[in-house]
Amino acid sequence: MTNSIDELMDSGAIFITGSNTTEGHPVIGAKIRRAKAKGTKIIVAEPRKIELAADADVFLQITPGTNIALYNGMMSYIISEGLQAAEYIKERTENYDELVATLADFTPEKAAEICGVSAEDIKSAARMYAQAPKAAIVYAMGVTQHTTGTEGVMTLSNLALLCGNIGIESGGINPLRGQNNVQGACDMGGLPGTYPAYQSVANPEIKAKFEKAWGVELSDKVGLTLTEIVHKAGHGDIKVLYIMGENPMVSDPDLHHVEEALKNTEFLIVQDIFLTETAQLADVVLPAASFAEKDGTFSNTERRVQRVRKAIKPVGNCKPDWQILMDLLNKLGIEKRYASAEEVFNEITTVTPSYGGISYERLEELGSLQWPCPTPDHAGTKFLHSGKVARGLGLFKPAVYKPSAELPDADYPYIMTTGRVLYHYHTRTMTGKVDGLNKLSPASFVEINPALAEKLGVTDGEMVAVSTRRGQIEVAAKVTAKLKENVIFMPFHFAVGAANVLTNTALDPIAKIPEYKVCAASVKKI
Amino acid sequence: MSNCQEKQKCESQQGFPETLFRELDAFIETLPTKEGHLITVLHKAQSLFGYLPEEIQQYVADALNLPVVQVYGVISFYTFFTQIPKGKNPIAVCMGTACFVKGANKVVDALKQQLQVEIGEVTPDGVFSIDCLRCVGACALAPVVMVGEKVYANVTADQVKDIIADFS
Amino acid sequence: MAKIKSLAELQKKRDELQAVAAKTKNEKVIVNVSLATCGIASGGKEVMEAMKQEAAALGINNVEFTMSGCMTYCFAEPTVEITLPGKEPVVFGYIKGDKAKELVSKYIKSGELVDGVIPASYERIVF
Amino acid sequence: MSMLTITIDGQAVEMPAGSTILAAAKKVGIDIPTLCQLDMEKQFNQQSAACRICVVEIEKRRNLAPACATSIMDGMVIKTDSQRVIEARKTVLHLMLSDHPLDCLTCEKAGACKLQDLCYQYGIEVSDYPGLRNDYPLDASNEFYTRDLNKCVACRRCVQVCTNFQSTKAIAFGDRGFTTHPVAPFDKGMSDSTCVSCGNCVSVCPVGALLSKSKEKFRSWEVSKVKTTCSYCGVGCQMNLLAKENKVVGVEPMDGASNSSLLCVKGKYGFNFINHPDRLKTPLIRKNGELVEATWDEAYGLIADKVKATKAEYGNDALAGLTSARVTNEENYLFQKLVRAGFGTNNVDHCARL
Amino acid sequence: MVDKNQLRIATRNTGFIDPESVESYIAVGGYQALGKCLAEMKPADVIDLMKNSGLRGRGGAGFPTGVKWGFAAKYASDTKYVVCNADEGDPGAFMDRAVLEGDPHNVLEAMAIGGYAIGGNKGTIYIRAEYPLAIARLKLAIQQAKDMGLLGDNIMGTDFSFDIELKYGAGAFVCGEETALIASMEGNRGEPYTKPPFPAEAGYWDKPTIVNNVETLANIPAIIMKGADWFSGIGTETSKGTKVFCICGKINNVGLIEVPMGTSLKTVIYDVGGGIPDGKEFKAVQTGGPSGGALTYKDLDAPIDYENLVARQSMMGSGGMIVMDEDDCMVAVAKFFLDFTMDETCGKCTPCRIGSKRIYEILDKITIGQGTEADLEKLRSLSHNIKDTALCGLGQTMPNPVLSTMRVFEDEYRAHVIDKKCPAGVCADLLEFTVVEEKCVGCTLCARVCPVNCISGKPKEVHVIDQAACIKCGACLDKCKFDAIIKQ
Repeated sequence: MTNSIDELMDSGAIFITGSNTTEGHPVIGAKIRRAKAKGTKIIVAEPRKIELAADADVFLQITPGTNIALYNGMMSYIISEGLQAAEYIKERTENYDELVATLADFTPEKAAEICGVSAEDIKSAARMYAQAPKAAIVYAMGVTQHTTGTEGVMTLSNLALLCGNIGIESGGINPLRGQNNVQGACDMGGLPGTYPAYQSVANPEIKAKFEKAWGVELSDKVGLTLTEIVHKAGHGDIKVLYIMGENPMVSDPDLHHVEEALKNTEFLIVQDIFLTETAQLADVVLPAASFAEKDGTFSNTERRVQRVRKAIKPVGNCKPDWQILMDLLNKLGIEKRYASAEEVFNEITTVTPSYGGISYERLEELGSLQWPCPTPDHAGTKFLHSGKVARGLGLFKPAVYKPSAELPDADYPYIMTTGRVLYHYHTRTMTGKVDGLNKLSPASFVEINPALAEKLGVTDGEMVAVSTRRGQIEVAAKVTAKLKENVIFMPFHFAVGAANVLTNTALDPIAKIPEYKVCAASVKKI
Repeated sequence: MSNCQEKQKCESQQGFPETLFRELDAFIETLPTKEGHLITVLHKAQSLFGYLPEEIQQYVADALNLPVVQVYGVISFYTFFTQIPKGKNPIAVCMGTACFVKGANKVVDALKQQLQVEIGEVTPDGVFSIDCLRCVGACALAPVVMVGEKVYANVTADQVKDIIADFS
Repeated sequence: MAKIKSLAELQKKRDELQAVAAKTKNEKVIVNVSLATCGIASGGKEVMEAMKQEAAALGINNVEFTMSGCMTYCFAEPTVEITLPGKEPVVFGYIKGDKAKELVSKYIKSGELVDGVIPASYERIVF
Repeated sequence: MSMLTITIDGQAVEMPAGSTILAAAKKVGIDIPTLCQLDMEKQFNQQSAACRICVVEIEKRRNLAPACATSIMDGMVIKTDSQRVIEARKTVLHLMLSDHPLDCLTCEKAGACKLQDLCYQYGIEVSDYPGLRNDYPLDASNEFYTRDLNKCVACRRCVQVCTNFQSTKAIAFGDRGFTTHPVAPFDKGMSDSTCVSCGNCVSVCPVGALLSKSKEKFRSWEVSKVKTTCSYCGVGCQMNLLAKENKVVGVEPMDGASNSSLLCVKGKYGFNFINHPDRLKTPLIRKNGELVEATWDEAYGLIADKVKATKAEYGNDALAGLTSARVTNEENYLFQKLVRAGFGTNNVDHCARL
Repeated sequence: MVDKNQLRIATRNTGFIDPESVESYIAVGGYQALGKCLAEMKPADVIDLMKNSGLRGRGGAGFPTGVKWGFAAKYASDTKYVVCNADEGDPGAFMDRAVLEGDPHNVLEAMAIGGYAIGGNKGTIYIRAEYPLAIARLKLAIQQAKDMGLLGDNIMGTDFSFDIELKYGAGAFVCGEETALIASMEGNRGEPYTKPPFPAEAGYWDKPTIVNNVETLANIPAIIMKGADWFSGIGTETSKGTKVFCICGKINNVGLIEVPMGTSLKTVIYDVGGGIPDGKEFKAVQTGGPSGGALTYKDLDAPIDYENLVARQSMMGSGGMIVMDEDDCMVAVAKFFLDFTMDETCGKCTPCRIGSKRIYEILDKITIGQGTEADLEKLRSLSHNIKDTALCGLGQTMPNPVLSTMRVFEDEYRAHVIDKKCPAGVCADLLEFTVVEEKCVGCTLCARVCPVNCISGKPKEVHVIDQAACIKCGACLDKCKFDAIIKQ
């Protein structure tokens, strides 16, 4: 997030798109609703009539995969009405002309046709966003999990820049990170192209810095992304694969393909707290401690670094991940013993500029710090790009709407989209072990519109077969008016009736993110 | 289309005629805002449907975009609102101070005995119900009994039989 | 109805209305029935109706019937105020049964007082 | 903001305008008991001020005033411990206790119950004003908590948190007079409401009216409390883990910058996986197609050998690692260090995108 | 023979003009006061005039109206509200209904004056749904006034605009309390909240709001027209003008009266009210309704004003006066009021929610002969503490009927708890109906009317009442022609 969660409560308008916030990030959802109660305008653009739709001043029930068209339609209207932040654009951005040119003949009416909503609603959403003194954009995987995911984010960034909402309090563009420490995993260099703090592996100076810090020679070749790793493993080109705390056997797209790839890997190491679907395929399984059994830090979606503290001893013979990793590093000849997680953190701060000023001591005292926090006397950063954006001038990078990789046709006439439910988390490794949560959400399902249900002769709770070009599963139908007639929805949490048997592996060319949010499917009564 | 109208596609559970719902919709349309008019709408709904069962509470909640529990909370606070149907001839005894000192409680006892129901209840045949009212503001006529719109003044316990007979 | 556009217009309107009222008072019998909630509950409307009928029956046609709110004599409802031309108004209470007709046939017709007169025990602010 | 000076129990206190008497007293170390006061409400006039336990005496005012909901005025002279105040508080407690079961011996809330603490503090054993008590059936229809309205003191914190902070609005106050109580729609069970089981109401209930269902019985004084960060979504809610005999038995929200004392159903109630019997407790190595238990040394040895051999035979880029968005920063750091420095490749990624 | 004990200001038009005719109101000088304010006075002048008149709120608490208006005028806001509290809740009071039914324009005019004075242009009348006639006449009056340009946009050609809407109560006494009333007007449960902030600062929809009662408003046009000096010349040192009372109960001339402040209770009861019927003895008069207290023969000469009533542990209240005679038991009366408040407490704060129930229970115990002397002490201390701790006016005054009756009629309470007797012969459980042997002629009438057949005896012989079976209905006493049955 460019801004902080609590800043939302002082926003004039919040534009929520591609996020079912009250289920995916319930506490932020609650805060958005509190903002609404305090007078903030709410705009929601989602394929489903999510809970927040009821709080929305404008609700745009868009067809999955058409969000870029929507944002462009809003921008074209803003420009045509002269609602853009002219002064801000002049002083703090560049490439505005290209945006204007790109949107030249893209009217809200055209957007409305593509998105399946009314042009009037697009206009009022645009007005609401542009006229609020401070407006925030909140989004999640509903924007990114498309073949045009990166362009979707850039288009939102264009919208925010157009209205002068980047670099101000209570504005910004704010991705909600799905997992507790996805921010931290990225910050810490869990990415093929960057060391901690997004320092490029291809930069010789950076490489030299890390070689010195770690005492080994390092590669300057950008590594493979997850999907590429899986793909290569499928061809037998990855011999050793070490998977820590992940369950690609449920979370990745086109699971049949994943299973094949993992089985094709010569030596698979899986480190987890349960014997997950993935761990069952491993050659070595390492038992890890849960978050309750170890010390450390997580970085949340608003770049806030907070402590994790040990409440109980590791169960059985398991060990905290950091100890296992330290042991293996030692075995591989990188001799360094850390007496505690804090010692690891201290090493991090020496090579990670944005974390440079953070220490366990300060966290103890302050509760949390938001990076960038370069020095021990720095108070942390509440919102980014204050005064000017990090790169100097805010860059407009216009994109045009492109249809999703797979569109409905005669054989697969419906658009399938996926998402979360409140009561489960990701692949249910944890929530699946909680009785109450399982009772409230016991099994996979597919949501279909009442009219579609009638057409299929299906009633609520009846089993149906959902199929795509990649596979077929049988799940119970949930008949709900939340969806438009040609759209179906499935949660991705469940291993039985797994949505990701069906999803498309098509990737965003830049971020390599799979297009979970749109594929063509058919539904049949069993 | 609002939620409530969607729901109205289905039949009313209690078998209320659809025209009443339409009339309520039309009334809500005339309000300057939805905000702050819950009680106003409940008054209208009760005048249309006679009482406010769960179905109507849910309908009003949806129409005003309010949580139904808030509607219930309001209804259960105010004595004017009733969640059970009244008798065909609702009997209301004023229990203001003037009526009290003039013996309204004896009238109530007589009514209860005569109709064999308690305060707030309806006779099994649905013909009468008894309620106690706070002052109706006609203290000179104490004790006052109202049956529907009809007002009986200076009522004594032995007149109760005749009053009931007027409606039987 | 024409809108009143100034204080002067309002004052003019008042003067006009007062003049009409004064004229009526000199020419007609004015019967004012107390029709607040208790008056109505005590049968005020029936009283007015009975008096109208009786007046018609007796061929008395210079009676103007009006209504008002509570006359404050709750103990004596229904109450009727009768102003004979050129005379002070008199309030009669306890108008039950044939009393209404009696008011017409006696007091209105011939100025003969009937019982139930309630003396005014107040001073009233006018401006 | 202008500063005002007031006198509390003879001590002068300077506070900014808009502060409550409660805050002013706290500043000089004077304890005023509270019950319905909700810390989450930052504005004094949002407090329900319903319980009346925090009343204090203000010079020149006719009635006692609730310290939690009364803002200070310059020159105010306040007494928090006069006979009049003590009597008033005792009366309030007597009244509360008169409509409350005396089952502290078996009540799960014992030891953490505000009413119990206050009665102890003011020396109240039984109510001076016994009378009819409300009688409600126990509502156990929610999966995670029970609702026993017989223990409810009508403080309104549950409704406040559900309405103003959680914004779910599953509950409200119903009825009037003596039977005024929190209700789900139509006064039915919680399972008939829009409740999302976030448990925030349970966390703020000062008495035993709302209690988490628990597999493990524990007394409040038996558990250790450790503050940590929730391990579910990216919000980073702060919470205390309650542990007894090396088991996590409960969770309570803490006031973190991102969660402001709220949690969701997963954070509050999704902790049973920690001590689940299916937890992996020892390393496993595949032998003859089966995963069998092994020692750490065996596992480490096997991995080190295999890594070294693969590097030698196929080159570093035949190795890859997937780190995790679930583990700590320290662990992510060490993992990419392991892949980069130990495996010698940049083939490291994680499922940020999934 | 006309005695002029009454002075009618607030009720000057009721009974005289046709409430359904705006011309009828204009003919008696209606809307002149509003016109005068708009044409000749600045808002501050209006407030000063109100302050100088000494008019105090007639809803009960007696807060100076001009001061209240001054507060609301002080706060800057784009919207301000004038609220007319017509939720007449006091059982036994109906002056607001009488004014609204008899002279609705008077109230509308006063609200517009209030709006002009504070700088607001929205008015709301919160009225009991149980007053259909008043509602109908108000609606008609609002329409008429709008049609004539006396309400609505650009009143009388000026740039002042003022609109009035109606909101209905739904049967909750507590909504007479201004913060509860505002909560109710916003469509919520009528639960009061802690002041400050006062409505004058943040009231209806959090905007500056003045809440004035019907009778208060009904005085205002007259004050504007006749001046502050005229008004402050009426009444007592601290209480100016007149007060409308509804006298009812055991009194001959039940009805509505308006007397200058400072009139003695004796004048009200005997001169205006015509004394007690059936030659019974005057015992007490309850003023202030459930929030007030009982005045007795000791108080007959006291001039009625705000301060004097409070000094006698009663209060002005909205003006209900329930007269009681020797047949009324003061414990039962206190119990009646507590029964009322116990039902009407909103249930928000502990002292009121549980305390009212407990006071009621103790009183009930006393009336059925199970009370003890310790209970009297409990009553006193509980009552004092509830007054001290309750959230709103309702709770703070709820124990008044108990405290005031205990003060004046302690003997009666003691008779209940010590002798187990009800001196007034009201509390059934403490009564005994017995046959006076000397007087009984054995006519059998009593035995025949007894609903539980507990009277036995042969014709022409003395009858006997079986005390164990007797339900104390009093039917035998009423029927006996020989005064042979006594109640004690």
